[in-house]
Amino acid sequence: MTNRVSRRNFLVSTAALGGLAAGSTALAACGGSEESGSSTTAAGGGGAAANTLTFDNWTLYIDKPNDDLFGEGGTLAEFQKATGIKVDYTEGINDNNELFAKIQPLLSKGEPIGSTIIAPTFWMAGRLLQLGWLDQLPLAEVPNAANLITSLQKPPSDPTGEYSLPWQSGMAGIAYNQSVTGREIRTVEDLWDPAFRGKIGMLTEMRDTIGLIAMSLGIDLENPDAQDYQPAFAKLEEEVANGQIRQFTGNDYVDDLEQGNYAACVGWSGDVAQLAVSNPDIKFVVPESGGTLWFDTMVIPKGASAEQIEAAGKFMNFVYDPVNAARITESVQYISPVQGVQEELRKMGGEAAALADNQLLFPDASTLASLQTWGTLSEEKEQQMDEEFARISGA
Amino acid sequence: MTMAEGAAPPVVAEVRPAVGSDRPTRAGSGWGRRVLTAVAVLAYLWLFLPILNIVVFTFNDPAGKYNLSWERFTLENWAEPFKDAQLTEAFWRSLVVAAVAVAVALAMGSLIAIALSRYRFTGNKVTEVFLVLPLTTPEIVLGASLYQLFLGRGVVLGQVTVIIAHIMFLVSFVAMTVKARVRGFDWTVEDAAMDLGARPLRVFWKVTFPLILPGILAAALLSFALSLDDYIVTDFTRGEFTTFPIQVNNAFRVSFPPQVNVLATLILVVTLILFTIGPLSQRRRGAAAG
Amino acid sequence: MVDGEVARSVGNGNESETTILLDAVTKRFGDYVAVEHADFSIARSEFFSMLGPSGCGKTTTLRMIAGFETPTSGRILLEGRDVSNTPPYKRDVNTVFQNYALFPHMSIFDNVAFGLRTAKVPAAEVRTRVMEMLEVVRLPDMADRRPNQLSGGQQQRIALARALVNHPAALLLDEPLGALDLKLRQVMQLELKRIQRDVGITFVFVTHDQEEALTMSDRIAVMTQGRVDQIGTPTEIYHTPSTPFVAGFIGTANLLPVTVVSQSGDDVTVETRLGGQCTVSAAGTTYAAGSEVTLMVRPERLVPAGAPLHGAGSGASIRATVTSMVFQGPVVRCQVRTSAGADLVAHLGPEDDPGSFPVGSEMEMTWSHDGAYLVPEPIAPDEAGVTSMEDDQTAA
Amino acid sequence: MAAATTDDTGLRRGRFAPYGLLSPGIIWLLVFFLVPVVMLVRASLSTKPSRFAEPVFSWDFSNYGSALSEYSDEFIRSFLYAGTATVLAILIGYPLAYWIATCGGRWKNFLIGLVVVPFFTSYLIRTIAWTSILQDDGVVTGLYRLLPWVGSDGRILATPMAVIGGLTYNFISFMILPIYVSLEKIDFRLTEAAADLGCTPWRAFRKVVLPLSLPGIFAGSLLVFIPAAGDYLNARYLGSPQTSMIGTVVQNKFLVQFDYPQAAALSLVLMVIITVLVLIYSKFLGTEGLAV
Repeated sequence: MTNRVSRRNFLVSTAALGGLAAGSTALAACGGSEESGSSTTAAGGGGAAANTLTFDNWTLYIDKPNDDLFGEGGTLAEFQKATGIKVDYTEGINDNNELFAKIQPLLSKGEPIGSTIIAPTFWMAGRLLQLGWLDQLPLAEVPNAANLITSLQKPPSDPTGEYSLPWQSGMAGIAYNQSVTGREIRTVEDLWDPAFRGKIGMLTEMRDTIGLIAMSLGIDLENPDAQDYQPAFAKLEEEVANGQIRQFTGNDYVDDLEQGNYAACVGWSGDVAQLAVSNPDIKFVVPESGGTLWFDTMVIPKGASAEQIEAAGKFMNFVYDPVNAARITESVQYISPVQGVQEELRKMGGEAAALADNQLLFPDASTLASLQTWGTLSEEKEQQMDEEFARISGA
Repeated sequence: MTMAEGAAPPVVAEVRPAVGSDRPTRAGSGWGRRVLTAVAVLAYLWLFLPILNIVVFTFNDPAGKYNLSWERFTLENWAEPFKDAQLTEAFWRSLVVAAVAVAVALAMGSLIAIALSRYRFTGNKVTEVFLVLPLTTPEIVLGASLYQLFLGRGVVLGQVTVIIAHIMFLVSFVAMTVKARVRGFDWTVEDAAMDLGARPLRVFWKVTFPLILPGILAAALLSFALSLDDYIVTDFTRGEFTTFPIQVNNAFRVSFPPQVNVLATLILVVTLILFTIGPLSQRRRGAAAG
Repeated sequence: MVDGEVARSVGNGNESETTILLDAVTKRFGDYVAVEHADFSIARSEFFSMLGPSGCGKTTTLRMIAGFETPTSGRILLEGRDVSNTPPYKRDVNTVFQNYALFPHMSIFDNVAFGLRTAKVPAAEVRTRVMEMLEVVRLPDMADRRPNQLSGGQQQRIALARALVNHPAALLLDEPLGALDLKLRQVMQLELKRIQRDVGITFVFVTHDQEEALTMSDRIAVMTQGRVDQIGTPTEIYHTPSTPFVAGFIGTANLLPVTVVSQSGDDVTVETRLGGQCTVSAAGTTYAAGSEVTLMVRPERLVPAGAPLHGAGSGASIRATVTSMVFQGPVVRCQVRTSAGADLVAHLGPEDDPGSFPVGSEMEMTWSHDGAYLVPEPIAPDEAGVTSMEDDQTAA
Repeated sequence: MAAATTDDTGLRRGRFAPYGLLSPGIIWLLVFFLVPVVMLVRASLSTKPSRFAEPVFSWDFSNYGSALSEYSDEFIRSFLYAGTATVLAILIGYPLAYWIATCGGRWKNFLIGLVVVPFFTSYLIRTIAWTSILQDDGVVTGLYRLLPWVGSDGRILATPMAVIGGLTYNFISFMILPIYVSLEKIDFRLTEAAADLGCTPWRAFRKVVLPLSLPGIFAGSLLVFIPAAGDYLNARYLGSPQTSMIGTVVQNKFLVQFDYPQAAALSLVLMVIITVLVLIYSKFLGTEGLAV
């Protein structure tokens, strides 16, 4: 990878390292011209590192399919065109806990993890921050951060707003296949309808599953340490025990909904938005008792160099530009944290414009009001809830 | 006494007909035989049902991100077998891991097999029992204990640790498989070669190695499959490194593209070719000799 | 070829005629003495056998000559050179293994060519020599076959060809006929003898089958418990065994413990346990009066009193009761028991009129003066009687 | 590569050679198998002061107590499922191996090869393919619902049946191979001899063939039972929360909850139970049959 140096980069770095190159030429005098050539290339490669940004994200979470990230007009290609910084983009995140398990051994020893930006969900970002493993964002490089929608400013997971910026946001609610349920679903209680026994799915994401049930029982999520979630766990356990709940899954509930294995399940807005295009029977609803609002973040784990942090800032600024943000939204169909995306989509016209009116992407004020975002759990409480959830979900 | 009558080789790819294998065999009366054949046919159907499903779905044009419900026929997936970059990279990484791990495990395992079957020495029995342990330890324990080891030593998990782990569980497997093949092997042919003037190295390459080669090849084929397919041990030792099964599992949370089936089918086809070539070349050798 | 240390001063006999010389060779495995002080030479073009029961050390001796074992002490000289510590691949001897040890993955041709190719003999010459050798063993059409497609006898000949094609200074054969059935074994014995005459190479032959050794060998070394008891021609070993073991191991022998009474010239007078006395040839040995020795009478020399004696001069007689009488074709095997409880066996011919001695009857057994031989070592009284009865039965 | 002797009296040249040949592989196993297991034992006796802290070794046996009391259901389920899968594998694998061995003729090698071929496609993809085959709206489930005791809302996925079926399917080649090898060694003229002595074919099978192929059945049983008991992928893809196995718990405790002490205790309990089974096995039948 580092050998693939753009012409521009090559020139810049060669110039910057002119002194060194001269020295190596002198050294190479006895070794022949071939060697001096290779040493220049090596210098160029080293210089390129500063102009490369590594970003580890979730799968299918940016515009352009993953085989074509740098195709014409993609956000990453546009960013490189605009700044000369190449993004080494990977889709290595599949699960917050798994991500944590992988980076913990390194970060706890103060070693860099290899990625400048990673995209943990807000509560995991909060945990990393509490453990002191995050660097401050170079907010000076991110004037577009002013475009951040107000509801996501200074969230409980990052009270000062200096360590994380939202990447995409979404709602957890109820997804259902109307051809299987035969009726509209509006509340969490509807999921416990005996007619749907064995055809109800839950998410392995504890906060969304427990969050929805807790809200249906009138338990608040924003001050979790003050609350007792035992009734929600008890309810979940009861429904698992009587066979109402079929499985706990990740995004693959999408497939179970389509195949008719699920009548309804706890699901995420973005998935259903995409699915509904091809299958109108599949619907998403925020239950009457409320849904959860979550967001994934961009954070910089400790260990990055000043140049890398600066490049990361430039990237964040770039994706906070409503034009670029709209391009990403058009593709991933989650809620954008950037103001002005709706207008940009309208400007794009066609299918993109239709998205601008999609309630799943741009929920109205009353829907937004019914959403809650989890506050930060204490370490002890989180552990206790994780264990309880794992026990009930059979993991 | 000689290799030909040696221990029945317990390895499929190389199962030789026992002496006089074309002797008439009886499967009981006509009725029993018919029932048995019916059961066997059903069993084969059952074995190949998912394989058929995988192959058929390489020709599916899925509506969403999951290639699990039949939509319509297409050849596009075969036009672009490597379309999914992540998957393809993981696929190659798996092949590399398997190649390296199998090569090392073959060398180590075969040496163990030779030592165990041709020498009597103190510790012989203990070694045999010790060798069986990794085979009788659940994969999850192997993975978990290595995870603890690497974590405790501050080793960064990745390709190297995955290869180390694969070698670990393959060494025992290779040793046991080759040993079973070498059981009953007449080591005096080595004496004979040396007696005829061959130096130890020539004895090994001209006599010992060609004779244990079928066992090694069989072990190689099966251990390659084991390594390529391993999920549990790999999951514990991989860190950020993803192999093909891991990638499939992870991607399954968000998508299951037809290319998964295409790559799986490719492995299958290559295996089938190897299986057909193996017996054929053996038959040719036999025919030339007969 | 490399270490040309010549040691002609050691050893006995005509040096230029000696192919292999064992100079006080002892081999121990831990506490176990496999070979104790083996000290003999094997002449050029000789068919030399080492004979003994299993575990007597004959195979170990052979393996030391081949180079698969190193002597614990003593030296082995091959063509006058000390090869005690030379690895097998540097020794100019070749072995025919008990189970042939043909290379199962090679054709017959490649098997036979192995040694020549190892020695980097040019391909054309390899071809002629291998084919010649296949002619010698009379299997020229088998060149393309594989070992497992040959019969046991054919494999045996290929093993011989593979070793002989290298023109070794000596050919070592480790019970090469052991795996063959009786008929084939007899054919192969003659075949081996013929080939040995044709190629004129020294053969060192290991066997536990005394008949095989007697049939084929120029000289035999009889071994027991790691020691060489006697070395001699088949005739010497059969007629003048030097120990009771040799007497019993080679053929069937009736052994009786006796005490020397007196010696006059070549005649020794001995007394049996039953008090009878007889005179035996001393065969050049001097015996002190009163010494305990063993009297040996071969079954074919033992006859009923009154019947014509087998041999010259009258010997002695002994009373016994007939315990069995078995018709075996050329002879009738007659077993009797003396009053001291020793079982003796006599091979009676038609002239001996076996029909006149029913089982249970008392009879007098007798032998001629030269029908008995004195073995200078004593045996225990309970060892008296016929030895190697099984051999006697099977050999007949 | 010193010359080895096959002489019964001793192995002079082989005194050091075997250790030389063994050492690379055995050292590897010592470092990457034995040492880790010892560390696992250590971890199982440790306590973690807080969730993200390093475990501290403290001879804390309570991990074992809680492992057994809290997860007894999962243990029982694991052994029950693995045991059932083993029995099913015998019931399906034995007739198949027997058919190949007796009726295969010169196609034997091909037929036994065919048994292994499916296992060269990824385990995971095979299991996911089963989810596609067994989906609630699919043909197989449709046929299943026609059974008199199954209601119209009956399903196969997310039931113990699916998990056991998956385990049986995924490990059955480890059953068929050893059984086939043991059957191959049998001289079927023995059954003729038995028939000659007045045996019915079934009786001849029970009295002659079955006892002679027992070692294969035993080896196959272990080779199916062990991986099945520790598996968690079948339960994840084909099961429901009520079918979770001990492997699921261990995986989650290690990689999600970071509860190393308890995860280690759970792994070791699993390992000890299986080792006891293996020891019982090898006491009766030796370890030779375990090579597949």
